[in-house]
Amino acid sequence: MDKIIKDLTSRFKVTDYIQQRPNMAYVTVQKELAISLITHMRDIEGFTHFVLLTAVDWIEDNLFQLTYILNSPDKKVDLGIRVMIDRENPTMDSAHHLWQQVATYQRELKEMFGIDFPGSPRVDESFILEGWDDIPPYRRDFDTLKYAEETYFPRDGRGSNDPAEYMKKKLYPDEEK
Amino acid sequence: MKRNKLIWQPDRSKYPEHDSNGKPIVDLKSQKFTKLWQGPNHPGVTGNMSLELTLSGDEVVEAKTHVGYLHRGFEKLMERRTYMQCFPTSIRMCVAEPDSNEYVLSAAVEELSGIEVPETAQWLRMLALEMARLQVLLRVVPGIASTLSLGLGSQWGMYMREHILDRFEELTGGRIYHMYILPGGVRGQLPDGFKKRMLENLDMIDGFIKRIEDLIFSNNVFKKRTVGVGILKPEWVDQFGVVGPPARGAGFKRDVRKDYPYLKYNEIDFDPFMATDSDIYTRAIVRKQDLIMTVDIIRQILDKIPNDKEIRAKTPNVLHLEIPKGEVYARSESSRGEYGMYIVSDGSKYPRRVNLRGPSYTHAVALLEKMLINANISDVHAIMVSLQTCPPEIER
Amino acid sequence: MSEEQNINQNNEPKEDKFLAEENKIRLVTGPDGKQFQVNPLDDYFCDKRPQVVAPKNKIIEKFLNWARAESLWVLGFGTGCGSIEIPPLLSPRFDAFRYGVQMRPTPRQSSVLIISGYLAVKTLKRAIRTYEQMQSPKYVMALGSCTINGGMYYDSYNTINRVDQYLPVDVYVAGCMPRPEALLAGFVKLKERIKAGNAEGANEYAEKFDWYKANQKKIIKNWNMPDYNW
Amino acid sequence: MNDIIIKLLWTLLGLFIVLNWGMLMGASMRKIVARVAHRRGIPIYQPWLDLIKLYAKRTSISHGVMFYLGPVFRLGGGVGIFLFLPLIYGSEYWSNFSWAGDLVLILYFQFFGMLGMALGAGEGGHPNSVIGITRGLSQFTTVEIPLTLAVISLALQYNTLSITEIVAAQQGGVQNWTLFTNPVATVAGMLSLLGALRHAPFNLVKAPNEVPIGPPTEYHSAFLGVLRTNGAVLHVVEAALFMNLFFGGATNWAEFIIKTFLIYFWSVFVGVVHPRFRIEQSVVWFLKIPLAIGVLAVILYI
Repeated sequence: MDKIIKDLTSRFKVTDYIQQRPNMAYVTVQKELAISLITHMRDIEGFTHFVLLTAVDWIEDNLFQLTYILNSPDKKVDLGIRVMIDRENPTMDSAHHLWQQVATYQRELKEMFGIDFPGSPRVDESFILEGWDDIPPYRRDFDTLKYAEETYFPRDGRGSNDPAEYMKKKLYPDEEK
Repeated sequence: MKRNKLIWQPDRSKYPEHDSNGKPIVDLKSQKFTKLWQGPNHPGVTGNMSLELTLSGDEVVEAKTHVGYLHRGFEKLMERRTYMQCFPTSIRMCVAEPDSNEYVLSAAVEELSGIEVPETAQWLRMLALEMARLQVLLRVVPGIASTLSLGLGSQWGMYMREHILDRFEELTGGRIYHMYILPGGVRGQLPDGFKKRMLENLDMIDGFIKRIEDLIFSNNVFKKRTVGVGILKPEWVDQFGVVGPPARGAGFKRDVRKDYPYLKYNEIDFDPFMATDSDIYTRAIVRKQDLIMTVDIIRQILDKIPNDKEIRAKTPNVLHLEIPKGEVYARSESSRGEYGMYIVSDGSKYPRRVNLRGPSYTHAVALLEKMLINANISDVHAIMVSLQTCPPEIER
Repeated sequence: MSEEQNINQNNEPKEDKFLAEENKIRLVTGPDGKQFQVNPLDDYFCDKRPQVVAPKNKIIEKFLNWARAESLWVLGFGTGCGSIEIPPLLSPRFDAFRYGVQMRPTPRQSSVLIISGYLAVKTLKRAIRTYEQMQSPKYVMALGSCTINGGMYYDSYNTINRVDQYLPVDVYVAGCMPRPEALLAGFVKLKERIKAGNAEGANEYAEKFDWYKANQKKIIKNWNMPDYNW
Repeated sequence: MNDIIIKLLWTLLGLFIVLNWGMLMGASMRKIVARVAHRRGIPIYQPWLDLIKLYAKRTSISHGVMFYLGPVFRLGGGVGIFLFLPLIYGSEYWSNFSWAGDLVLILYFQFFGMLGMALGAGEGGHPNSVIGITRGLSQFTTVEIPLTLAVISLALQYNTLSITEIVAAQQGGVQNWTLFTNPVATVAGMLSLLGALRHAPFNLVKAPNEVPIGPPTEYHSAFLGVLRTNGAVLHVVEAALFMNLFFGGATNWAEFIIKTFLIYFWSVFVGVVHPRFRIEQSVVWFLKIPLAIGVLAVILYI
C-alpha cells in the first residue's frame, strides 16, 4: 500500500494521506487529475471494483467533497479518493466510461446535491425525486424539518422531546453537564 | 443436461434496427413496439419500484428502472440525529435484512472512536448476522420458483422463516427490526435453552432443504425456465460492481467474510460456493448452497460461542457520544453481497454524512437494465428476483 | 412543430413546468384538412367526477355488506416497509385466507388498498391513481405509525405525515412495523366497520373530492394527468 | 312445444347444479392446495361470497360495447358446451340438448369463449390483457390439436360423433371404458386437458407475476362476476366432457361428482408441483408429445 501511495504522490500530487486501517487508505487529489488517477488505479494497479461514489457537503469551507472508493479484489485493499470541488458551481468530470454503474451514482448526485457531470448518460433525468422544485435536498442548507412542516400536514398532539434532555431527566438525573 | 440446447438466443442483429451507437431505434408510432410499465403495484416486481419496458413482440428492446418510490431521505435525516438515534433509522434502510445495517453502522462508529468489542459480543453479533441471512435465504431460495408460479416451496420456506423469527424475538425482542447490535457490543445475552431450540430449528431446515431440492431444483420445468436464461456475463462483474451471489455464480469468488474477515469469521470453517454458468438456475443453486452453509455456520457459532458475561464495552454516555473527525467505510457481507456504509464525522454529535452502499444500487438499476435487453417478457421477473433486488437500499 | 409551440405560448394560461409534452394543448389536423385545437387532458380522458352511490335498501345492504366484509380482496401493492409482513400473512402460520383475505394483482379487481407504511410523494401519486381505479365500495387500511403521524419520518422532506389528508382511511394499524397478528386484528376491525355500514370511504372521497384533490395537488407538483381518469 | 319448455327448465336446473358444484369444486381444490402448503385455506363458502360481492359492486367502469360483450361471449362459450353435453347417461332430463353431432359443436364452443374474451380484452386496452390473450389464443390453438386428434380417434373407434353414443358404448363395466379400450387417445386427451384448464405449467395466460392477470386485467365488478360464473361452469363441463369421452360417463349424480372431481383434480395435482412454461415452450410441448400421441391414436384406428 505504501508503495502505491508513494508512486501516486509523485505522479498525481496526492495529499492528505490517511491510513485508516491496514487495508484502507484515503488520499486527496486535485479535481483535474482525479479521473486520470482513477483510470491509473483501475488499469495499472488492479483496483477494478468500484465501491461507491458519494459527496459530502462542507458548507463552512464552501466545498463539496467527492469520495470515490475503489477496491482491489486481488490485493484486498481499498483506496478512498477525495476530490474537493467548488460549491458555487459544482461540476466534475464524469467517470461513466470506466464503469457503467457510475452513471447511476452521478445521476443521484446531480439530483441530490446538484453536482453536474457533463456527458454522463441520463444525468438530467430525475432519479429519485419527482417534480422537485426546491434546492437539492442533500445540501446542508436545506432544512428538511421546516420543509416537512410547511408542506405536509402534521397531526396535532405529536409531542417531541429533545432526546438528550429527556433522557437526562429520566435516566441520569444525577449527572451533571 | 445439455445446456447449450436450452439456451434461447434468436438472432437480433437485423431487427430491431440499431443506430451507430448500438442503441435500438424505437419509434413507438410505427406500432412495432409496445411500451409496458410494470410496477410499482405489480406483483412480480420485487418491492416498490417500476420497470419501463419497450417491447418488440415478446422481447425487451429497452429497459429502464424507475426507483424513488421508497425515498425517505435517510442520509439527510441521519445528519439531524445523534449517533445513537441513527440506529433506529439505519435499520429501516433495508427491511429484509436489517442486521447488516446495524452492524455496519456500529462497526464504523467503533472504528472511528476506537472502541474494542468484547469477544462474546462479537460471537453474538455474528450469530445475529447469520440468523438474519438465514431468514432472508429461507424467503429467497424458494422465492425464485415462486416467481415462476411454484409457490409451494415459498410457503414452506415462510413457515421455516417464522421459526427463525421466533428465535430472533427470543434473542432480541423484535421480530423484523432487532436493534440488537449497538456500538460497543450487543444488547442482550443468549437466553437459556436458546441453543437447543435453535438446533431443533436447524434440523427442521435441513429437512426443508431436502424437500426443496426435490421440489424445485430437480424439477425439469424449472430447469427449462431457468437454465441458460438471464446470463450475467463475467466481464460485467467489474463493470457493474456485481457482488455477492450473482458474482459467485459468475465465477468470481467474492465474499467479504472470506476476503476481509470481520468479527470472528476467520475462526469459522466455511467455503463460499462458486459456480461459473451464471444463469438464473446457477444463482438459485448458489443461494441454496449459501443456505446450507449458513446453517452450518450457525451450528459452528453455537458450538464455539463463549459463555461470558461481558457483552458491552465501556463506552461513554451515549447521549454525548462524540466521534473524532474522520471518515470510514465499513463493510459486511449481507445475503445480497457486499454491504457497506461510509461515514464522515466532523467531530460533533451528529454525523456529517452517511452513505450506504447496497448491492441493489447497481444490481437493480444499471445491471438490470443491461440484463433485460433481449430477454423474454416472461423472464423479466425471474431475472429480477434472481438478482435479489431490494428497492429501499437503492433510494434509502 | 413551430405552430404547436406558438399555440402553447399563447393559450396556456399558467405554465406548468412539469407538464409532459404529450399532454400539452396542441393543434391537430383532421382528416378533412381542418385544424383544430386539442387539450389532451380534457379531451382524451373521462370527464366524470366520482359519484356518491348511496345504498338503497337497508336490509339488502346489510346482507351485501356482510358478503363484502367476508371477501376482502387486497391489492398487492407494497408501498413501504410494512409490505414485508404481508407474505407471512399469507403463509402457514398466519394464513389470512381463513378470514376471506385474498390478494389480487390488479387494482380494478381489489377492494382493499393497504398503505403499508410511509408514503413517499412519488408513491402517493401512484397510490391515489390506484385508489381511484378501484371500484366502489373500496377500503383503505394504513399500516404503521408513519401513516398516522409521520412516525420516525416526521421530519423527512419526501414522506407525507398523514394519509387521511389524501385518501379516506378506514382502519389504521399502529406499530413500526405492525406484526401479522396486528394486521389480522386490523382486518377483523375493518370487517366490523363494513358490517356496521360505516366504511363508506368511497362516498366520502366523492363528496369531499375537491378538498382531497387540493391536498393532493399541494404536494404532488408534477400532477401531469387529468383529474378524472378512471 | 311443452316438452321443449320442460326440458329447458331441467337444463336450467342442471346449470344451477353444475354452477354450484363448480364453485364447491374450486373451493375444495384450493383447500387441497392450501393443505399441501400446510395452510388451512379459504372457507369452503368463499367463492359464493366473492361472487355476491362482485355482483354487488356499486360502480363499474366500462370501456365500450365489446368490453360488455367479452364476458357475455365467454359465458356463452361455457353455457354452450353445457347445453349440448349429456350430464347423466340414460336420463332423459339430464342429457340436455345433446344430438348426433354434438361433439363437433362442443369443440367449437371451447374456442368461442376464448375469442369473445379476446375482443373484450382488446377493447379494455390494457397491454397486459392484450399480451395475455395473445398467449392464451396461441396456447389454446395447440391445446386443441391433440384433443381433436383424440376425438377423431374416438370417432373412428365408435363410429359416431354423438357423445351419448360414445358413452353408451362404454357401459357395462370398467373394462369397456375408453381408458382401457383406447388408452392412447385417453393419454392425448388428458394431456390436452392440462392446457385447457390452464393450471401450471400451462398457466402463463393469467400468470399473476408476469402479466397481472392476463385477459381479465381490466375486468372488475359484475364483469368479473360473469367471468367467474363461467369459470365455475366451464371447469365442470370440461371435466364432464372428458368423463363422457374417456371414463365411461356417469349414470347418477354421485358418479358424476366423483368423476368430475377426480378429472379436475388431475390438473391441479400436476399444477401444484410445477412452475410454468414460457409460451413458446408450452406451444412446443403440445406440438411434440401430445401431438405425437394423438397422431398415433388416429393411426391405430384408421
